[in-house]
Amino acid sequence: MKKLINAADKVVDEALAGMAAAHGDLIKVHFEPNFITRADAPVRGKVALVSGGGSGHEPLHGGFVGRGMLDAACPGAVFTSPTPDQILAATKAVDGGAGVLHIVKNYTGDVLNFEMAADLAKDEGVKVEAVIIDDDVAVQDSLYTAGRRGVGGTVLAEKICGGAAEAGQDLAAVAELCRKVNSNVRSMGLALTPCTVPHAGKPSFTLEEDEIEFGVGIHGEPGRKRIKMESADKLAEMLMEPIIADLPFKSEDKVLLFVNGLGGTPLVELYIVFRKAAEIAKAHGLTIARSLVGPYITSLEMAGTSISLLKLDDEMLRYWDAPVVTPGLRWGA
Amino acid sequence: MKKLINAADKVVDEALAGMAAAHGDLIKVHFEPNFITRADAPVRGKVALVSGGGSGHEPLHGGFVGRGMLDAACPGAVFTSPTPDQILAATKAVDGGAGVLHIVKNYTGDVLNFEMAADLAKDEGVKVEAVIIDDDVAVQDSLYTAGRRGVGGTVLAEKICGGAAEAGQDLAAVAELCRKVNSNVRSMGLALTPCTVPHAGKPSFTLEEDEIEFGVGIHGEPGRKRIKMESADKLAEMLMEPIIADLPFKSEDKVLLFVNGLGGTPLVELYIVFRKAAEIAKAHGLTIARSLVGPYITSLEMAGTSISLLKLDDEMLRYWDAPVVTPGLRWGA
Amino acid sequence: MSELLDVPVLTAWLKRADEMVAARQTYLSDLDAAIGDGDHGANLARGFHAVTAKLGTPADPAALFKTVGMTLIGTVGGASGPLYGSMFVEMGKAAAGKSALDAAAWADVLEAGVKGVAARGKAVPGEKTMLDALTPAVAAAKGAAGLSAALSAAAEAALQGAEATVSMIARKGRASYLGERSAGHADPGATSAALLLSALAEAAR
Amino acid sequence: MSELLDVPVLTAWLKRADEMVAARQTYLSDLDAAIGDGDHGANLARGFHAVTAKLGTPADPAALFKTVGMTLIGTVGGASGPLYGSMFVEMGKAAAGKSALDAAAWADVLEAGVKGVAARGKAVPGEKTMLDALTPAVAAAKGAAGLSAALSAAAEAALQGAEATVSMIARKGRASYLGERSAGHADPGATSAALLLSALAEAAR
Ligand SMILES: Nc1ncnc2c1ncn2[C@@H]1O[C@H](COP(=O)(O)OP(=O)(O)O)[C@@H](O)[C@H]1O
Ligand SMILES: Nc1ncnc2c1ncn2[C@@H]1O[C@H](COP(=O)(O)OP(=O)(O)O)[C@@H](O)[C@H]1O
Ligand SMILES: [Mg+2]
Ligand SMILES: [Mg+2]
Ligand SMILES: [Mg+2]
Ligand SMILES: [Mg+2]
Repeated sequence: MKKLINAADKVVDEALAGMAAAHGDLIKVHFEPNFITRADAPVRGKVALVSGGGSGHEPLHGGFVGRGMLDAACPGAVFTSPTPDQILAATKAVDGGAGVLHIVKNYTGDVLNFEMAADLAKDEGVKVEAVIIDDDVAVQDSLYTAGRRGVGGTVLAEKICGGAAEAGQDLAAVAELCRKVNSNVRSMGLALTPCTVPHAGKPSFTLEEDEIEFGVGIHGEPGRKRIKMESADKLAEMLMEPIIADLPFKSEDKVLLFVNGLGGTPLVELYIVFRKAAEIAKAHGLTIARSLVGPYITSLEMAGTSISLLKLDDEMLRYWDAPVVTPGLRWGA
Repeated sequence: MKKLINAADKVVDEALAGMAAAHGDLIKVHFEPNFITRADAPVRGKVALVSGGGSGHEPLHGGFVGRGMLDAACPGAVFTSPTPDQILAATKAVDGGAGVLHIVKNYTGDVLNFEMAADLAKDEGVKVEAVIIDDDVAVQDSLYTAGRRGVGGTVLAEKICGGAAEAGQDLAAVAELCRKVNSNVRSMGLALTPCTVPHAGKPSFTLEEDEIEFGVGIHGEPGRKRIKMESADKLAEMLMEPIIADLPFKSEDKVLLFVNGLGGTPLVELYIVFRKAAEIAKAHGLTIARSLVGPYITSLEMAGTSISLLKLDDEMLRYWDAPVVTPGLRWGA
Repeated sequence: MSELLDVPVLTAWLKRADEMVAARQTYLSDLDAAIGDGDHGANLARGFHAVTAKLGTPADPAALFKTVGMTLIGTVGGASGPLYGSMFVEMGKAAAGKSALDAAAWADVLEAGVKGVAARGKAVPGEKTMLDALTPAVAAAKGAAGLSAALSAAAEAALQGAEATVSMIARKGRASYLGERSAGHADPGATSAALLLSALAEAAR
Repeated sequence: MSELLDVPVLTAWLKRADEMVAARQTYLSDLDAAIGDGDHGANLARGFHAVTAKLGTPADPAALFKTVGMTLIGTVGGASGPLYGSMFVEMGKAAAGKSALDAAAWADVLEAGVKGVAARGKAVPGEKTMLDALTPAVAAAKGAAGLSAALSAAAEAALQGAEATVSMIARKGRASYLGERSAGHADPGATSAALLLSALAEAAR
């Protein structure tokens, strides 16, 4: 395991220090407990958005803190949900009096820690709502599992809800919008290689030269099944098919197509996947109104991709297009 | 070699098709010969910027086409300079009457192909100037080599000159600015892993678990020397030292610090490197006025990083901050 | 051995737990890598290290359990942080007012803790979680006569419970995403739960 | 064998060159991977494939060389595209007006081509480039009596020149970035130049 680190237990703190040094104009980094807020937090009268999760998914979430997106992010240890004290401190730091929305990826650890933090924040008089993102269609029988995981849809929810909060929507409306995004987005991913958590020092699984993990999450865990490697076009089909089958859409719907890199896959390959995914979407009568291509929700250096498809309405479209000024996503200002 | 591709000889064309599908609002992709122009090219009366080089360095250059940066990019085969006909066609397509600046990374192939294209374009009555970027301090005795390579500084030159061209500067002024950026920027990189060119099907070199290539370029080639792996802090020092030694700066100078990812290195590690590089710059009395962190000039899936340091003046600062609207770099609009 | 669990014995327990978790950190993380995300060992090592650092000299078992619970919640993260944290917090509530616990009191306290885990995790036994070690441990503690027997029986039952998770298909936590692929591997949380209860049996010996 | 290089023989040369480059594509790229970027084989394979596809039936050697040069320039890219391209373009200029080339004319034409490479690449022999194969080939061609001898001698000299690059430290092209690490490997461009000249000797046999 060769990594540009100094020590496994310093990875998160030192990366946060680097973020502070690089993006002091946009964000403020707090230590002990660790959280990142936008530089001008709290914004009076604005609903605040807080998210978080394990580190190692960068730019998610810390890179999405800033005007038009998150007010705060809570980074846990690598691939480990943050603790309630981080979330509580972040929640209090960004509450501008209009309440705080917790955007939580559906993993047991994230859900439990955010739940505890929300209870504590409410005890301290902060209005908190939580929305769980669970867009991963790789998880099939959600009755017999912890439910679908939150993956690529999280990025889209954070952006769109950030736009709505910035526009002055109230807590109930932003939370409702977040649920709407979540129920209109579906995602699925695959890994060509494993990744290595610094603490573990070795890859989380091994794959032969002709094997891939299909239906992976973002924590270096094995996927739903191990299959033989296929062409990019075939793999794009295999990801798009269950997504489209699951997403209640009709012909002529406008969609946002998001081809995400898991970390180790170069952009040139992501564009090859995008090309085919767009073709498939069009063949289903969908109009690709917006697109996003790149490593936005990653699994350290894992090679692989995930595809997310979001059915847009005018409200989502408007807030997707709204200005955003964060280290990881920026336009319109 | 597991890659999300369909066939080695379709990689570039299919990725270009993906870029066209994803970014039709910003860019236009032309085939046979292959080149990318901004969607509204040619812009009447504006100096046009054309760059290009082998594919596999994305987002460079195609991802930097758009308002405020490049007018056109010419992608060659993976790691292979484009041919003169591509460059000629791109040059003619974006010439808005105010002349065209070729921004060329200093590799024999790039220089020769751009040179031939410039000669042909001049024959056809287009005003062309070329500036060679050669910022890589890993190349020491430039007398006995093809000269220093163009690496990270290219991104900064393209952004800053794009800003100046957009602001209406004339060809001589934009070319002069480009030379100024080039003479004020120094870069150096290292690789933790090799990368695999699709056509070759195997890594360009092999490294032991405790070895790295120090002083690498961006074409998967071996570096200046092979050394033992070190901590992130030590490696940041080893990169910063020759950069600072070579850059004529004085205390209190404002700099732009750019920590680039070569493709396979996650953002969390780049921030750890940024943190230390910023510390070192500050210890030399430099003020980090601007920063850039991320995979902007890559070597396919190679793990590693390069650091670039640009000494800024007010003109460079102004055009760095100017709006840019490209798939790969975007702010201010 | 003493017939009561008092603050010194409980303190010894947590020190022993810290040592044992540190020694098996890689093992626990490897179990987690197979069916989860490979951090369980690191999570608990971080947590119990913080526990021994923070423990100080609590007034009674209730205060001790509360400190342990809050420290785990504040340092572990992941699923196991809130779960083990809730367990100790609930044990603290159940131990309120007692300066030491006899066998029966300990069984009640443990039961309250395990109920806390089940409530927090919305889980039942058979879903391949720490509950598959903890639930049989409560039953064993209740059925034993005397503290020494209760602690040994609980540790042994937890170990068997953890071993029984190998054949289970996970229904809770991230291992559940693997569906049938989760079978054939011991659950890391059940394994660490058994470890904690053997640490107690050892510390009280 | 014929004592003149005319369009049919030159056409046969380029077909043979295409075959030989295709067969050694991996070898040439491997040489390039060691001290460059590993694309030399793919570059030339693409180029000579395009050449044979585009060649058609040129009127005379000059037209043929020009088509070859322009096609290589338009399809190869990298350093070798403009270099080999310039070589053939210059050969075309030197062959102007001749319907076929005898030994002396060929030596002059080749010399003009090699000067084109040197001018384009601003290189001299000894810098570990294709010139280290091409320059001795010109000398050998000039010194030989008769076309057959000239072609064999040129091919042989090119091969020896390519072999001699192994011990050289590169001063031009991307291999130069390796400094002393470039020694111990044959230069890919010199190797491909030798290959092209053996293809000619074979085709004219
Ligand atoms: N809902 C649940 N109820 C009870 N225990 C659970 C639940 N979900 C997970 N666990 C336990 O947590 C363990 C995983 O802990 P850990 O690896 O530290 O957290 P994470 O899964 O967030 O990485 C599992 O092995 C399991 O025993
Ligand atoms: N300045 C130069 N003059 C002559 N030949 C050169 C020069 N630079 C490079 N070459 C030749 O080009 C070869 C490399 O070609 P190729 O791999 O196709 O291009 P690139 O180096 O751009 O990848 C080298 O082996 C060398 O023989
Ligand atoms: Mg975890
Ligand atoms: Mg090349
Ligand atoms: Mg885990
Ligand atoms: Mg090459």
